[in-house]
Amino acid sequence: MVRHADASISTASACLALLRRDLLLVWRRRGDAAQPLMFALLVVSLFPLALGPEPELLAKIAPGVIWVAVLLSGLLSLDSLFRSDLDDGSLEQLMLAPQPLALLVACKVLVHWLASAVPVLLIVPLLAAFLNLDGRLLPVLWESLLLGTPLLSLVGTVVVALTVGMRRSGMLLALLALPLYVPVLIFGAGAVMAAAQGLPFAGALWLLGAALVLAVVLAPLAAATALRIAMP
Amino acid sequence: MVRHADASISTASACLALLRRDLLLVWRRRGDAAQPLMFALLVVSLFPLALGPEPELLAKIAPGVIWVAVLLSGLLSLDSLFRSDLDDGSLEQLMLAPQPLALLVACKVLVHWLASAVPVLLIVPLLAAFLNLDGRLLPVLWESLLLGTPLLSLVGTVVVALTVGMRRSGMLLALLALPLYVPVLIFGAGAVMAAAQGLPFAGALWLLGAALVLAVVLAPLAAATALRIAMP
Amino acid sequence: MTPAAPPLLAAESLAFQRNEEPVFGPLSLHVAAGEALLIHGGNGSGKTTLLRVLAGLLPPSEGDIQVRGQHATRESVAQTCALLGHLLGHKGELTAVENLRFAVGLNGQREGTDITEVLETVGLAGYEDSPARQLSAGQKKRLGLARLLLLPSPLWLMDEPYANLDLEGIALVNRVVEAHINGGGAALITSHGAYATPAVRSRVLELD
Amino acid sequence: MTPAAPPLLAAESLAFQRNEEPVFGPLSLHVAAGEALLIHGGNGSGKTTLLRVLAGLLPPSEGDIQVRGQHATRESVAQTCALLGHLLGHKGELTAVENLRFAVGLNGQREGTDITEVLETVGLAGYEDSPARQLSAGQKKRLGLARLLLLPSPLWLMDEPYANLDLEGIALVNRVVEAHINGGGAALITSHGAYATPAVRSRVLELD
Amino acid sequence: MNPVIRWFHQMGSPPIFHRFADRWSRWLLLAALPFLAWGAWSGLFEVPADYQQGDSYRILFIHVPSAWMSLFIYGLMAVYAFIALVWRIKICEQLAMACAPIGAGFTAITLLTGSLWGRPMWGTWWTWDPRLTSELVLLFLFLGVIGLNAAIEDRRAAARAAGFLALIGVVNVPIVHFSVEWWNTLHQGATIKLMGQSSIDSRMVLPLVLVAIGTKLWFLGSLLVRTQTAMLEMESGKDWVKQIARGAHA
Ligand code: HEM
Ligand SMILES: Nc1ncnc2c1ncn2[C@@H]1O[C@H](COP(=O)(O)OP(=O)(O)OP(=O)(O)O)[C@@H](O)[C@H]1O
Ligand SMILES: Nc1ncnc2c1ncn2[C@@H]1O[C@H](COP(=O)(O)OP(=O)(O)OP(=O)(O)O)[C@@H](O)[C@H]1O
Ligand SMILES: [Mg+2]
Ligand SMILES: [Mg+2]
Repeated sequence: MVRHADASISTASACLALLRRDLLLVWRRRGDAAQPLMFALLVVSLFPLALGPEPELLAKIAPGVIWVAVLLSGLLSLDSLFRSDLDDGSLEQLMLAPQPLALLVACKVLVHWLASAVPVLLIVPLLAAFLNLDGRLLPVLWESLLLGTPLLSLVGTVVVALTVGMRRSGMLLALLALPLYVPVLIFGAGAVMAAAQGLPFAGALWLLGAALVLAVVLAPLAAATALRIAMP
Repeated sequence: MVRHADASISTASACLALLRRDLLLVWRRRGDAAQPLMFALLVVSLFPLALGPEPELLAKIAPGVIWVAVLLSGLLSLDSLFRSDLDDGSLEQLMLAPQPLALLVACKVLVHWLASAVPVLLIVPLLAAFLNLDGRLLPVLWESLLLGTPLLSLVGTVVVALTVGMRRSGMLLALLALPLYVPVLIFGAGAVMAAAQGLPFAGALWLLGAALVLAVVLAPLAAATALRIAMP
Repeated sequence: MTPAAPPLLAAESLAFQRNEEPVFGPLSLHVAAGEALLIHGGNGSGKTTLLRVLAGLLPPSEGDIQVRGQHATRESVAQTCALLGHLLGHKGELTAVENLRFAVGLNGQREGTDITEVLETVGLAGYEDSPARQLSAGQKKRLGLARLLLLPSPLWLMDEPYANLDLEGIALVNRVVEAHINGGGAALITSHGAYATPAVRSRVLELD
Repeated sequence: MTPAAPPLLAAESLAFQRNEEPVFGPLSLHVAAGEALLIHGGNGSGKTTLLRVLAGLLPPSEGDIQVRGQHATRESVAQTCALLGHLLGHKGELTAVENLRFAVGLNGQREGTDITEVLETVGLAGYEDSPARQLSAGQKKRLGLARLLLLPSPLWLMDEPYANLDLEGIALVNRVVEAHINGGGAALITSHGAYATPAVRSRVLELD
Repeated sequence: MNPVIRWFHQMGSPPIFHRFADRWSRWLLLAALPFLAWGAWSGLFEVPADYQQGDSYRILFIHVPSAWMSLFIYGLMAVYAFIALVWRIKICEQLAMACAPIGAGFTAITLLTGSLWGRPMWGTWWTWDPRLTSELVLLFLFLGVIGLNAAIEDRRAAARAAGFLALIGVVNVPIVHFSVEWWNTLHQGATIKLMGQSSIDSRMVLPLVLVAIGTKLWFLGSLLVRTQTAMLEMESGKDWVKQIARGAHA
C-alpha cells in the first residue's frame, strides 16, 4: 500500500538537504566557483596598471574600486543562481516539493553568498594591499562589505527570479539590478570614504544592517513569488 | 554532371558574404550587441557613486577607469565570438570552406570590434563627461582607445580560439587573456595619464600602433591555428 | 479501497491558452488509485503543457483541479504528485546515490524503500558512484524512475517515460508502473502512442 | 567516367584514438563518383568521428586519406566534400534564403541551380522568409539538404540524414541522393541502419 | 632526417623514455642535494653581511636562482612546445606540460621572496614596477598553461593547445629580463654577469652559482619524474605499461 507523504520530513531537514547538495555542487564545480574571486582580483589589479603606481592616488580610490569590483563580480555571478537548476529540471522539482519555496530560495541565496562573496571577503586584505589602502580603514571596509554583499545577493535574487525564463538575460539583469544596487553601493563605499576623512560612518553601516534584516525576511518571499510568475 | 568547385568564387567575395551575414546577425540580435556598451556605461557610472562627487579626483582617475571599463566589456563579450557559431555548427562549415581560415577569422574579429568596441568609442565623450575628464585630454584618450581596442579584440581572439571547445570557459578565458592585455592597458592608459601631466605621450601611441599592425597580420593566423588545434 | 473514495486527481473543463491561443481545449479527466490514465497525442498537441498545468507549474486558463475531492492547493498537489518530466532534474556533477539522497531529503522517503535496492531494481547496480553526467541517456531515464520509486507520492505524472529507452528499458517502465499501480498507486502517462503500455487498468485520453 | 579514374575519396588503414582509446579501428574505404557508401553502426560506434576525420576536422591518429588519388590537403578536401552534420549550421535569426545565400557566398554555387527552386525541391516553398529558428526540426533538416544541393562539391558526407524526418522526409532524402549520384556525384552516409536507403550503387561499411 | 629530430623520435618512444627517466631521475635529484646544501650553508654562514643591507640580503640566494629558473623553465617549455607542435612528438608535449607546474612554483617563490625582501628595502610589499609586473604576468602565463591543459579532456589536444599558448607568451620572457634596462625601475639592474665584471662582491658569487646548479639539477630530475608519470597515466592501457605494473606487483 502506498503511504502518504512522510510527515516526519521536516522543513528544516529539507533545507539541510538542499544546502548540502548545493555546497557539494560548488565544490565539484570549483573552477566556476572561483570565477567571482578571479574577476574581483582582476579588476582591482587592472587599476594600478591603468593609473600608474601612484600610492596616494590608489589609496584614495581604493574603497570605491574594491566596492565596485565586488559588486560587479556578484552581478556577473547572479545569472548562474537558477540557471543550471532550470536547465536540468531541478528547479521544477524544488517548486513541486512539499516545502515552502521561499525557504528553499533562501537556502540557495545563502549558498550563492557563501560561494561568491565570502572568498572575496577573505582576500580583501590582499586587494587592499594592491591598492595601498590605509590599514586602519580595513575593518570599516570589511564590515561594510560584510553587511553589503548579502544584501546585494538577496536583492539580486529577486531580479534573477524575474528573468529566470529568458535565454540571454545578461544585459536585462544588469539593467534591472543596477538601480537596486546603487543605494547599497553609496552607503557601503560611502562609509569607508567617510572613515578615510575622519567623518562618522557608523550611521551608514547601521542603515546597511537594517536594510539587510529587512531583505533577509522579504527578499526570499518576493523571489519565490517572482519564480512562480516567471517560470516558463 | 556535377562540376568542381566554382573557381570564380573569390576569397574577397567569400569574406564579404561572411561580413554581411555577421553584421546582419548583430542587427537581428541588437539586444545582445548592446551589452558591452551597457557594461561600460555601468562601470563608469558606478565610480562617481562609489567615490563621492569629488571632481578633481574623478578627473584624475578618469582615463584609467574608462580604459578598464572598455577592457572589461571587451573581455566579457569575447566569449560570444565563436560560441554561437560552434553551437549551431557554422564554425565547422567555416573551417571546411575552400577559403583561408585566417581571413575568415579576421572578418569575424572585425565584426566583433565593430559591434563591441565602436559603440563604446562613440560614447567616450559621454563617459568622459561623467568623470569630469579634462576636455583637452579627450583626443588622446580617443586615439589610444582607437588603437588599443582592435588590438585587444585581435589578441583576445587567439585566446578564445584556444578555449573554443570548452563549455564554461569564462574564468579560464580571463586568466589567459589578462597577461596579454596588460601591456595594452599600460601603454594605452599610460599615454593619457602622461598627457594629463604634460609629459610626452606620442611614443606610447606609436608603440600601440606598431603592435596593432603586427597583430593584424599575426593574430588571425594564430587564431586559425588555435582553432584547428582546439576544435572539439 | 472504499468505492466512494474520491479520485486522487480530477479536472473539470480544464483549458490552457498561450497568448490567447488555445493549447489544449476544455477537457475533463480523473485518475483514481489503482489505475493509469494514458494521454495520447502528436508532437505539439499539448501533452507536456497539460501535465505542467496539473502539477501546478502553470495556472490553468479555465476549469478547476481537485485533489482527493478537494480544490487543489500547492501543498496537496506537492504531497500527492511526483513528476517525471522531459528534464529529469539530476545534477550531472553528483553521483547517482547523491542525487537520490537529495530527492529523498527534500520530499521524504517511501516506507520500506532503500536507495541501493531501488537502483538495483532499475538496473543501475554498479553505477551508484558514477556522476550522473557520465550515464547514457537511457541510464539517466532509469535514474529518474528510481527517484519516483523512492518518493512517497501516490500519483506519478510521467511525461513520455519511454523516450530514449531501448526495448528492455520500455519493459522496465511497464514493470515498475504495474507494481506501483497494483500497490494502490496511480499514474498519468503521456506518449506518442507508438509504444506498448503497461498491462493495468487504464483509460486513454486523446489530445489533438 | 574513365575506368581508371581514382576514387573521389579513399582512406588506407585509418584509425582514430581519443586519450589512447581507439574510437574506430584501422579501416580502409573508398568512394568513387557515381556510388554511395553506407556506414552502419550502433550508438557510440564512431560514425560521426569517422566523418569528422575524413572531413579534416580531426587529425587521424594513423593512416592516410587521399582525394582523387592525391594525399588530402585542406584545400582539396574543401573543394571536394560538403558535410551535413548533426549540427546543421543555420543561423536561427536569419531566414531560409539568407542562410542559403551565405552558404553560396562562402563556397560557391553549383551551376544551373537557383535558391528558390532548390527550396521548392526540398518542400520548403513558402518558408523562404521564415527565420530558421521557427522551422520545425524536420524542416531544418530539409534546409540542410537544400544547402547541399546548392554547393558545387561532388562528394556529400551525410551524418544520419534520416534523423528527425518523417516518412515523407526519408523518401525525400533518398530522392535527392539518387539524383546527385546519378548525376555523377557521390555520397557517404551514416545511419543506425534502421531506415530504407536509396536505390543506387552502394556498399556498406560496418563499424563496431 | 635531422639527427636531433631523430634522437627525439627515438626518445619519443614511451617505453624507451620510461627506462631513460627511471635510470636518470634518481641520480639527478640526488646530485642536486649537495649543491643546494653547500650553497645554502655558504650563503647563510660563510659570506659576510652586506655593508648596506645587513643580513636581510641573504634572501638573494633564494630569490635570484629561482628567478633565473622561472625564466629558464619558461624558455624550455616553449622549446618543447614548438617541437611538439611542428613534429607532433608525444613525449615533447608531455615534457612541456610537465615544465609548467615546476615553473609556476619557482615564479611564485621569486615573487614571494622578492616581496619579502622589498619590505625592508623599498618599504612596501608590492609596487607596480615593470620587473615585478612582468614577473606576475609570467606567473599568470604558467597558470594559464596549466589551466588550459587541465580544461581539455583529450590529453594530446590539451597539450597541443596549452603548448600553443606557451609559445604565444614567450614574448614576455625578454620583457622580464630587460625590463630593468628599458624602463627606470625600483628593481636592481643586472648585477651578475656571465661574461665580464660582475658588480657584486666576488665572495657572494660562489653560493649563488652553487644554488643555481643545484636548482637546475633538481628541476631536470623532477621534470623526468613528472613526464614519466604523465606518460604512464596516458598509456595505461598499453602493453608495456601493463608489463611494468605486473613487474611491480611481482
Ligand atoms: C616581488 C618582488 C620582486 C620580483 C618579482 C623580482 C623578480 C626578479 C627577477 C625575475 C629576476 C631575474 C632577472 C633576470 O635574470 O633577468 C630578479 C633578479 C634579481 N633581483 Fe629581484 N625581484 C623582486 C624583488 C627584489 C628585491 C626587493 C631586491 C633587492 C633589493 C631584488 C634583487 C634582485 C637582484 C640583486 C637580482 C639579480 C639581478 C641580476 O643580476 O640579474 N629583487 N628579480
Ligand atoms: N514555452 C513555450 N512558449 C511558447 N510556446 C510553447 C512553449 N512550450 C510549448 N509551446 C507550444 O505549445 C504547443 C504545445 O506544446 P507541448 O510541449 O505541450 O506539446 P507536446 O504534446 O508535449 O509535444 P511533444 O510530443 O513534442 O512533447 C506547441 O505548439 C509548442 O510549440
Ligand atoms: N568530444 C568528445 N569527447 C570525448 N568522447 C567523445 C566525444 N565525442 C564522442 N565521444 C565518444 O566517442 C565515441 C564515438 O562517438 P561518435 O559520436 O563518433 O559515435 P556515433 O557512432 O556517431 O554515435 P551516434 O549514433 O550516437 O551518433 C562515443 O563513445 C562517444 O562517447
Ligand atoms: Mg512533450
Ligand atoms: Mg553520430
